[in-house]
Amino acid sequence: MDFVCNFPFFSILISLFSGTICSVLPEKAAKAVNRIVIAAVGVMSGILLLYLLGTGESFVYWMGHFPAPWGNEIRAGILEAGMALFFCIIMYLSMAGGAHKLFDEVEESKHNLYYILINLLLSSLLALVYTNDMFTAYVFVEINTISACGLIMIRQVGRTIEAAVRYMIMSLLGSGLFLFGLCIMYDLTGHLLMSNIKESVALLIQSGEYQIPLIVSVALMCIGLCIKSALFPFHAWLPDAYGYSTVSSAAILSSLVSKGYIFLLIKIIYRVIGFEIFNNTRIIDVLFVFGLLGMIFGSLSAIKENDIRRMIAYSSVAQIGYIYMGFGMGTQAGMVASVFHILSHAATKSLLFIAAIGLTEVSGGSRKFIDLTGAGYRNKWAGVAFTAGSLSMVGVPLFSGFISKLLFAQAAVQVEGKMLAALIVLGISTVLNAIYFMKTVIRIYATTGDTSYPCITFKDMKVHAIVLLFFIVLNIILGVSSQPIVNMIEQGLAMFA
Amino acid sequence: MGPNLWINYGEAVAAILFCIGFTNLLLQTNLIKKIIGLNIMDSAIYLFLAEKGYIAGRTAPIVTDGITSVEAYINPIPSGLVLTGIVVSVSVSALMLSLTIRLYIRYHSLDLDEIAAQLKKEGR
Amino acid sequence: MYLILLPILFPILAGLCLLVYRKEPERKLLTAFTGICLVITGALVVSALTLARQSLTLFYLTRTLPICFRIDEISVLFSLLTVIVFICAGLFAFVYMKHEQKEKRYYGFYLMVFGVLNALCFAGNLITFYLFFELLTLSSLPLVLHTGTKEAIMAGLKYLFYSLCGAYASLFGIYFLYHNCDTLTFTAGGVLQVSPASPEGRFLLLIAFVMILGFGVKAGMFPMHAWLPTAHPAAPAPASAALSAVIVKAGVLALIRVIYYIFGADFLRGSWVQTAWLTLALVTVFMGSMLAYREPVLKKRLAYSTVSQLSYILFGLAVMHPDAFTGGLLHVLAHGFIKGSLFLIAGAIIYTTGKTKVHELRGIGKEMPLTMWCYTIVSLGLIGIPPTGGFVSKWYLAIGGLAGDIGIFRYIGPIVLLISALLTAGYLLPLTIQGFFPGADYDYNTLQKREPARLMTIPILFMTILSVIVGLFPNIITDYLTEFVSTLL
Amino acid sequence: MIICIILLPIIAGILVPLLPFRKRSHKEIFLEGAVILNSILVWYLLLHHSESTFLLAHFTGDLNISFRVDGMSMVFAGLVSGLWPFATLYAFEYMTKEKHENTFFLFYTMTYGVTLGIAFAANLLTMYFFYELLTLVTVPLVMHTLTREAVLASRKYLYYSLGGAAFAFIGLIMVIVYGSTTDFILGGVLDLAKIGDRTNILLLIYVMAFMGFGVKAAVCPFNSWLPQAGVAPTPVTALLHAVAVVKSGAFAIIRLTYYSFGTEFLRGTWAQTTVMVVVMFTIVYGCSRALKETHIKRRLAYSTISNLSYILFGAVLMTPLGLAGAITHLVFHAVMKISSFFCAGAIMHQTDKRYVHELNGLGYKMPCVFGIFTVSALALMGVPGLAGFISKWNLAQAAVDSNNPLAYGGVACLLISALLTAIYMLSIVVRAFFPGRDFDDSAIRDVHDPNWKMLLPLFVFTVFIILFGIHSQPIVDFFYDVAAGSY
Repeated sequence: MDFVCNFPFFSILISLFSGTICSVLPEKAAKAVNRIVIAAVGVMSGILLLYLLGTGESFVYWMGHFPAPWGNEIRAGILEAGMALFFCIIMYLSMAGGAHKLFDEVEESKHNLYYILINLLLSSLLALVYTNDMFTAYVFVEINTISACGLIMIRQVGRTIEAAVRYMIMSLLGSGLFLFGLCIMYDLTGHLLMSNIKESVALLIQSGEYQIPLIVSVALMCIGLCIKSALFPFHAWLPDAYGYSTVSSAAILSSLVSKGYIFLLIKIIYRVIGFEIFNNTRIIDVLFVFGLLGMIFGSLSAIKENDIRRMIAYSSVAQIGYIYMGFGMGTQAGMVASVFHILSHAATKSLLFIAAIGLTEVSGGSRKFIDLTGAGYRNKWAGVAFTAGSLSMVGVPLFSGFISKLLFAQAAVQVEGKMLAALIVLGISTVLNAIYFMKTVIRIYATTGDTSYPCITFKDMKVHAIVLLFFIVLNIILGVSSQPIVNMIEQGLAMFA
Repeated sequence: MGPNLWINYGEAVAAILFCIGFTNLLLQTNLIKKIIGLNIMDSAIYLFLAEKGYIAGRTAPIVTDGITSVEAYINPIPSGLVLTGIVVSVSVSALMLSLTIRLYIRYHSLDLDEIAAQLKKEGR
Repeated sequence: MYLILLPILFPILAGLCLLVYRKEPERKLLTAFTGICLVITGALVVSALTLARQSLTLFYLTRTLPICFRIDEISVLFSLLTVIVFICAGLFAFVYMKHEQKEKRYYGFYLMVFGVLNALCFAGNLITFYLFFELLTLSSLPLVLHTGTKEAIMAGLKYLFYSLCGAYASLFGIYFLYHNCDTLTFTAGGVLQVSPASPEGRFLLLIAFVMILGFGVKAGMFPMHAWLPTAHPAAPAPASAALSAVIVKAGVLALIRVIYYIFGADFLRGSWVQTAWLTLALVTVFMGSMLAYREPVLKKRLAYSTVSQLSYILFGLAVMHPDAFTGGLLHVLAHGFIKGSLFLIAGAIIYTTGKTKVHELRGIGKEMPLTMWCYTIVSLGLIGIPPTGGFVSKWYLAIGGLAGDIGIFRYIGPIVLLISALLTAGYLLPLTIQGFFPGADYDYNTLQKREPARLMTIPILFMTILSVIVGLFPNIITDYLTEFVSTLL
Repeated sequence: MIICIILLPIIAGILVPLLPFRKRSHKEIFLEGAVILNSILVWYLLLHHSESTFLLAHFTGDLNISFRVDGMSMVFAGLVSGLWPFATLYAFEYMTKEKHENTFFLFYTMTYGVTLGIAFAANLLTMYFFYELLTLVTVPLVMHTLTREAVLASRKYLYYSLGGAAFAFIGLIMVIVYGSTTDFILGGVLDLAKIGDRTNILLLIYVMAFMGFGVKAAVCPFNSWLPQAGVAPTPVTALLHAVAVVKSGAFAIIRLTYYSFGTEFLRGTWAQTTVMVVVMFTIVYGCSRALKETHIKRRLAYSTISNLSYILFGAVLMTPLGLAGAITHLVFHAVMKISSFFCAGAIMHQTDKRYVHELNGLGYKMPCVFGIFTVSALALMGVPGLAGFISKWNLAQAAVDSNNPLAYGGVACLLISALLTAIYMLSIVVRAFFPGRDFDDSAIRDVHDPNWKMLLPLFVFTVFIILFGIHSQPIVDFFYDVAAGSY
């Protein structure tokens, strides 16, 4: 047992405690702590990742001194570590990028609270990523929900509170279903640790009894997580929640929170139910269909949208659809594509949100397209970044979006029945993406526009610009040297089994 | 199926309660009622767990007058889960209620649709 | 050998020089220049005719598309006609064009058309022919457009549209011919080795029909004749003379070349294509003269008559019998001269009196007797009254039609020809009659002698005489024709 | 070598706004120098090319970005590099009247590199990559004037191109999965063993991909972006929307058909019939729209639409002859159309007249321009002795040779469109030279021919039009060799 193996536990713990510490610290210090924690966790996950790549096998970490099946466990594989690292990067960048906006969006007294919530969120995400225990997962899902809700409503305007309420309701429904499914599962198997559940599920399948309850519980858990990760048609809460909360919140929520649930779902599929068993249920077909629908309708409502941030929010509905389509294919390749898309979408979407804020603040704070005309000239960095993000979304080569499209399509071709549908919908949704993103891009470069708005140069917003730069670089790294990452994902998934 | 239903009537009841709570949470427009629905839903689940954990003729897993044999007590884990779950649901309901209060202060209404309508009027 | 190029290149280059020359030179110089060019070209053509039956391959458009020239009897016939008509019309134009503007342009294109026509006569294979066929359309377009009035431009575009339709239809055919023949060089008796019965043979029959229609457009054959009556009147008189005397003959030439030199008469004889062709020709003959009969405007009337007369020739070709063929060729000459002079006369009348409608021209014979005498003579020729050219040609056509094995058309053909001859009389002679016998109520006080200028009358006279000569001594031509016609059929 | 050829223009373009040019002439010299140098390099490469494939970078899996010089790329690259210097020269003069040149020349020059990238791409992925890139670098050129019209046009252009690319992408996937490799190999790379009974799906995908690339080649019904894109400055419309961009669409389709899917696989299938019908329809449709259009550039754009479909018609015959015909028209039409576009541009530049009915009598004021315009018009009509005739001849011969009844109909379409071409082109010429009887040229008294920068390219193109028309043998033979795969 190397020392490194403690890192997952440490990272969860420090982010949890630093949260509580933040509440007593002065605002500046809180900010610093927050950043440091995120960075530290990131570093730790990085080291862990390297370590795991070295050993090439996952390990299980006891919480307390009870072995399975009684004790609570943490499990770390390449995928977990990679996810953690990635989440940290995105979160750090989003925080840094949205920091300057925080002050005029959130009232002074609430700043500490903000950092607390962020830390809580991080810890819960990490827990979701690492945990090996279903009930722990549930608990952290709830914590995640609460902190996310806090992040939404931290900006005290009617819209956000209402959005928060809606978000709460939906996710409570989701977690309720999840919990119920979990209970049934526990009832069937008598275990809470993923690995144990898996064994007994396998036995159940062999024995051929309790099929219906098993399916029911799986279905309940899937639906629960689908609701929480805003799969169409459960996306009603999403645009408001992402559209009106503070920019960092929006970025983090859209790129991390929903992804956390999805990652949990992946873990469940692989580590609880077992990939093959899951694929033999009809559930994947349902996921597939709703994925496709999401891809189409998300984009359609994005096209109708007249508010840049809501548009981006809707586009994440479509992107989530992509991911679930990948699940629905029920092949290793499809799963790899989905996981990669989780990464690329997280990178791109947060980039878009951060860039969008850069654009809106040179347009008198308005997010209506009409005011954004020519914003690309007034804030060059944001303009370029937004363009890059859009291109990635549309799937232009060199950007991450292209790779995920490539992977999805390649995966789709291997599935007889679903190939044509998947390919055609891919094509159509690309067209739709092109329509609304390019509309925006052209809009922001359309004319020099209303010059009454101030121009922002590099000097005025160093941090913001640099963050954007990092995002773009990240995006391009994902897009160009995707091969190692894909390999890593494959290894990680292999470790799950 | 039928006989099973009669044997585990407790679970059946739990499931029905869960559905009631679920629909309330989903369909009620009044926030308070929603929250009530939420609580019904959660408690239904706890009931379910309790039912599962209960073994006829045994007592709660609290060591009384020195009997330490496992046979004397019911399975403790579900109870533990229920306790955890209760904690969670309490905190969640608290959060929901606080949100409700804020909304009520702003809009003098508990009806979500009405609030949404007012928000549209604000148009921000 | 390259002498053959001179009559083609010289006028074209001369025309180009005129066109690119920036400012309008004063009239005398211009006319002098043009006149000289015309004469020289004529001389060149005649000299070129000495090298009959020699072919010159100039260069290759692509590996398999040679541009080559060759002179045979047909070329001789047509090029002579071209030369005479062009020189006459040219001389006539020197006076006539006074009251038109932009003469330089007119003469320029006039010369170019001349050159192109020569090239057309000398063309040695279908590609070359097609090349100059297109160029003919394009270079003669400005002549139609020349007056620049609204209707002139519309007429010009109509002309363009129809001609190109025809040209492209025939190009369509050429594509397939090229695929099925190993060469497109004009050789008497055809180059096509396919039997009409075989499947591709049947397809090629269709192609043949398409090409007949296509080239028939230029020859004003029904159903694509409508451009003629619009284009001729729109053009200045000398131009329309050239048009209807020579340029439309290009269509005839094309059909001769395609049918007799590429497909070969035997390929088509007795096929449905021949039947269809005959039908169209006869319909056109009748319809043309009918329309002419009902047409009040003189030039238009003449144009319609051109339509019908050309179809005489086409009928002669369609029969595919030596006599008919000879008749057709004779009629080419006869009609060329006659129609040329007729249009010039019309031009002269317009030039002097400015009247265009027939019924306005009462007593015109008293005013310009010489012109009207010529008119009468050539009209008689066109009707086909001995001893004028028209008679001989129609005679040959008729006996050819009777002799040819063309089923029922053996009888229909000659009858239609006769009827239309009567109609011809009907639409041409009234002018003579009311021209010379204006009637009692015509007051002779207003009448004054206004014979047009000499440069106008001489060409008219000359062509009239020629038309009569064709009628008097047809043997010169027939003897020349017969033995090579036998090679074709 | 190839890399530097592709990068040089891009870098040069990027340098334009960065370098501090004291005088405009300096910038012109710099740009022209760069472009000419690049063209020289290209030609050098073409003449001394090696068969070897140059691998730039590995992409996911076995996909990679790599370049090679083969027959098709020789043709396309040679064409582009031949035209570009002249177009640039022309652009210098034209852009004197337009605003912010720097951005213009930045993208204008970058496009050169990207187009070459398409030409030299050795596999489908690389081509797709540069294809997308081409869209992106040309959009700023379309919206250069920043008028509402231009913005709308560029928006439409983007939607269409990206959408098309999306469907072409599916074809790419198919080739990746069912092909033995993605490299371009004449005769196709599909692996029939892998395909098994999925032939129909593949055909469907081929049709989709065809339409996808066809968007750039303005195949009906995806052609409406092209006329709208005419709002761009003329050098763009002429070089990009008559040559580089649209031709790259056709080029891509040729690559897809002959080098990826393979004619063996496609010939005689319903897929071939479908695309051929579409193409034939486009041929006629484009011409008839051009006939109705009164805006000069848009009319030319519509004519481009139909002419592009000539190329595609040759391509979808799926015989070596057809490919040869397609290539011939690809090159010849480029020269003809660019010269006619430049004439239109010259007219707009000198007189600010944009509509056909405004051109009365200009023929005498700008004889050179209109003379050249006439020549190009005749060439487009396919008058023998000019370039157009040869390419049409090759196409028609290929069609006749293919023994495909539908192709015969295609020949008819060619001729119909030739007729319409004659009308819409010559009606301009007639207006210019025959303004009508009582036309007073007081309004256009001081109109005159543009200066040498504009005329030189025009003259050069005209010379080539006539040269190709009269002595096309060597180049056409080369095309046939390319089509036969001997390069």
